[in-house]
Amino acid sequence: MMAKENGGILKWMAEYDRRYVYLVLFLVMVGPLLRPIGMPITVSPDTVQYYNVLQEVQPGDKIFFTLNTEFSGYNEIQSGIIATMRVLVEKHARVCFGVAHVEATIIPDLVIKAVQAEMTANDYQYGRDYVILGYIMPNEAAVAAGAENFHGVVTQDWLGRPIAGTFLDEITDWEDWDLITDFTTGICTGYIINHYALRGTPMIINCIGVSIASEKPYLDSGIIQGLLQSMRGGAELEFLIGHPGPGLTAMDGFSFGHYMLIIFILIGNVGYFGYTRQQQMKAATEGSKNG
Amino acid sequence: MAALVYYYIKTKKVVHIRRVPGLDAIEEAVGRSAEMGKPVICSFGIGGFTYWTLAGLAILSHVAHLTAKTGSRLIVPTGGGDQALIVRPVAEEIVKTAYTMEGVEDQYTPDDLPFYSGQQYAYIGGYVGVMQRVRPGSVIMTGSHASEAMNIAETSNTVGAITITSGSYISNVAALACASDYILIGEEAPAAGAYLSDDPAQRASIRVQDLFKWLAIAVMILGLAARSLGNDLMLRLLAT
Amino acid sequence: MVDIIEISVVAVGTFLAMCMFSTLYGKSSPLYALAEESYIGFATGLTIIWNIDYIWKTGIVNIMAGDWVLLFSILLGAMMLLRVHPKYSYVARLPIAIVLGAQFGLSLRTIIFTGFIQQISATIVPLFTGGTQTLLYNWTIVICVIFMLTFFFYTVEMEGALGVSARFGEYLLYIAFGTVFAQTFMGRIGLVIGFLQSYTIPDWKTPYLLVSMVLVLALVMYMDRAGLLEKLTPED
Amino acid sequence: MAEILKNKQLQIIVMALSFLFVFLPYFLNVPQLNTASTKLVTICSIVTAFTVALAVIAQFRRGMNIINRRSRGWYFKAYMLVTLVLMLGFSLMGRDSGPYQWVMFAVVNPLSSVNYGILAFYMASTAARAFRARNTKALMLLVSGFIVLMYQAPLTGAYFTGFEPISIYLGSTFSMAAGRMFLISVTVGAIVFGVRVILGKEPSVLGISKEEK
Repeated sequence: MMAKENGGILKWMAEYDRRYVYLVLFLVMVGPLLRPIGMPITVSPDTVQYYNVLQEVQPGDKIFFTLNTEFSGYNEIQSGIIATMRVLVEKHARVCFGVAHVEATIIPDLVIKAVQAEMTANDYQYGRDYVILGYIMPNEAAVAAGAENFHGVVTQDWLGRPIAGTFLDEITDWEDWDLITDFTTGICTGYIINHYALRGTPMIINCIGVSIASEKPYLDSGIIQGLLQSMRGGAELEFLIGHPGPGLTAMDGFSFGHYMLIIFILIGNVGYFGYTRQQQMKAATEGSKNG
Repeated sequence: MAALVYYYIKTKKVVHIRRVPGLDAIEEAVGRSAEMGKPVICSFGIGGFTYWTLAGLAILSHVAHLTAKTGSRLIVPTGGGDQALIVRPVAEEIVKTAYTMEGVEDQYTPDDLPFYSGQQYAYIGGYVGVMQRVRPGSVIMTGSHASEAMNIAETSNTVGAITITSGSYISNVAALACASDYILIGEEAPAAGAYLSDDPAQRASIRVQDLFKWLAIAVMILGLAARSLGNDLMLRLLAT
Repeated sequence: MVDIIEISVVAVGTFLAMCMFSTLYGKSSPLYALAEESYIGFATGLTIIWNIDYIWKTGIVNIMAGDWVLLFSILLGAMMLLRVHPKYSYVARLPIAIVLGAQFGLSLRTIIFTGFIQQISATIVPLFTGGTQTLLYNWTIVICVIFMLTFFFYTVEMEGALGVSARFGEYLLYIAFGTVFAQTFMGRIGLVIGFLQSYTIPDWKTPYLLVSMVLVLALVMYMDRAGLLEKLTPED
Repeated sequence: MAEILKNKQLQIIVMALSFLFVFLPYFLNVPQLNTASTKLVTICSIVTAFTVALAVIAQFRRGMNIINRRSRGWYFKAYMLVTLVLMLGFSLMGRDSGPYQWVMFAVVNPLSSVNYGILAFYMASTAARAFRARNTKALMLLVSGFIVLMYQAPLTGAYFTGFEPISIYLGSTFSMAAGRMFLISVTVGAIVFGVRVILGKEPSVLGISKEEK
């Protein structure tokens, strides 16, 4: 191996090509998808708190199902989105999809397909039980105006059909929603917190890993009532409702991805202390000798 | 709060702002780039006129003065968001003014402020592409950057540039703290911008912000003390 | 039976995705440019469609229903477009002033509560009553918030007690950064695994994913070795 | 008319009035005032939707410049402009079927996913390269990161139950407190910045260049 000739394995561990990291990480994530193993999972208190809020939903409750995510974010939190929708349908809640990113306009269709069996079993009809509004939150002004005068901002659904005659006739402002379930990579979630949750509309959030530390203060201060965290939170919720889906099937690759990162860090530190630090000290002593 | 800002602006008393260590790192990075004869890349973010973008623009002005003095080439990638278009003319004006004030207006090249569209990921494609081609000595990425900051910082390290960044939200800061040679954490960037600028309003703002952080700490400590004695007066006051 | 349309979606999708992944090779390539420009073109078109849709539904439909005041939004919107006109860009200042003023009104009237007052009151927690775990959590939160805040003072020199407090706050911050880095990494690999799931489930999709990966990698390495990368990659 | 629209003082007054007309009704709770204020906010939401066109105009202009200059790879820009126009056409043919849906599933979704997914690889190579226990701060970052990573991975999270309480403690205290501290300081910064703009101390925000001050 190249490393043996000029400085040994420790030098390689300190300075190996980062593309090894990319390739190995890719393989350990795709491998378990081809040959699933099935890992156990524990449920965190935050997920239980989120689940408990969903359990209090009553038949006929009006749910504002807001998608604050690009399509890429959907890959990470689709398990939480689908599991939440499944519970809402089993509770006979009435669901209104609203979107804050143009790429997410296609997600409601995917969610409905994923829970089609439950919706058919519960005789869900478009307009009466669920409505898809499309891109209604392009900016903070649109969120604030919708909170104060819903029909002043929203007049048609995502395919241009009037919303008059749907269950949204019962919505005037922020007070008329029984719960907001927000699925987010960031985008307009802060605006929904400021213009709905701050005024008292109950709200729970399923966020990507990046946003956990930013959303936790709102959970801890009681402004929102539940926080489901990233793909792992979605897998835990699937486990709680007893309906495995994309979250649980991803947990194998999830585990191996984490372990690969830990191994890379260990390799890096062994290389650092075993080689790089020695070189730095050698350079320092030579420098002081010549100095 | 508005009254406090107005008071400080009107008092004409120049507010003292401590020198943020990040500025020494920036000056060292530009100096080393000049020694190596390599260009400097400096960006101020992809947002519109926000608190963070203005901090990035103030630091851009400082870097432009340094590169004008040292004769290094300065490249300023712009774009990345719908609002970025409105900020771009101001960035052009800042760099041009810096080169004029240093007496080397002829070295100012508008083409070195490329606009990589209003799309975040097209902006990265352009930013990464120019880094891979020109192999800069240093990359100074402050202001309103979002998740693209990680792509840029890692590519900057790949091409061997000194990487100085700032993060405006915690998960970006955590990742950039590892990926960069130096990071301005949270509000160090706006504070650095105010330190560099002669604008009394910016300096007054930093003063007011410090006062409100002192107020937050004081209210917390008083509230905790009162609550420990069984009195929740502070909580009731805050709830009104 | 999988129809031809669905196969074309998977074949094109995996190929373009691997072209985008080729940036990990470390050099820009025409395949990356193809993926990037495809995304910019179609995504920009998408942005135009849905913003026009919003203007239509919220503006035009309401105006046609008799809400004449909203005519101002169309007028001010048109004025805003002159922002890019070299000679008449000053016309856009009026709509910018109105929108900025309203924007600050919307944010300043709410963030003072959600981002300041309620965060302070949520930190005023019982420190001497409650179970062991609650007390441990409460003391840690109080100490962290107060000492971390002292790290962010800029109009006083960091000396004496404040200097010690700021340095202690910085150590607490780095513990938080380790936690946040791990949470962020969890999110990012969840994203990749979710993407890979859409091209490995059901099984018939998997060959397209693996073939695209090998094909793109081979093409990029060939172009690199043949010195074609620089020649074929667009200049920016 | 041009002089009026250029007048800086007028612009700051308009901005301040717009600010007050949205800020005050929220606290006064006068129904008529609330209705009028919400109407202004609705107007602003529509005007802001127009600004997207600015970025598209700039994109078109930049693309045409590159095409006209015939710089290397100009055909990629031509291809981008064609796809942009194609998407507009497809949407007219229907958004819940046909070519529009094909493009969403074959192009936009995978590329959007990869754009953000690549960050997992960058973070991994950053961690592999930079996570060194060089000093106490770096060691503390490494230890807390290691514990949370071990808990997050379901296998170790389930079998090594010691990681769970510590990881949940770190997430609910240290990172929550850091998130709260960032929130407090950013909120104060944003409010003070807003006050500066309303007082007319940030003309560049309004597109007024320095000479006009």
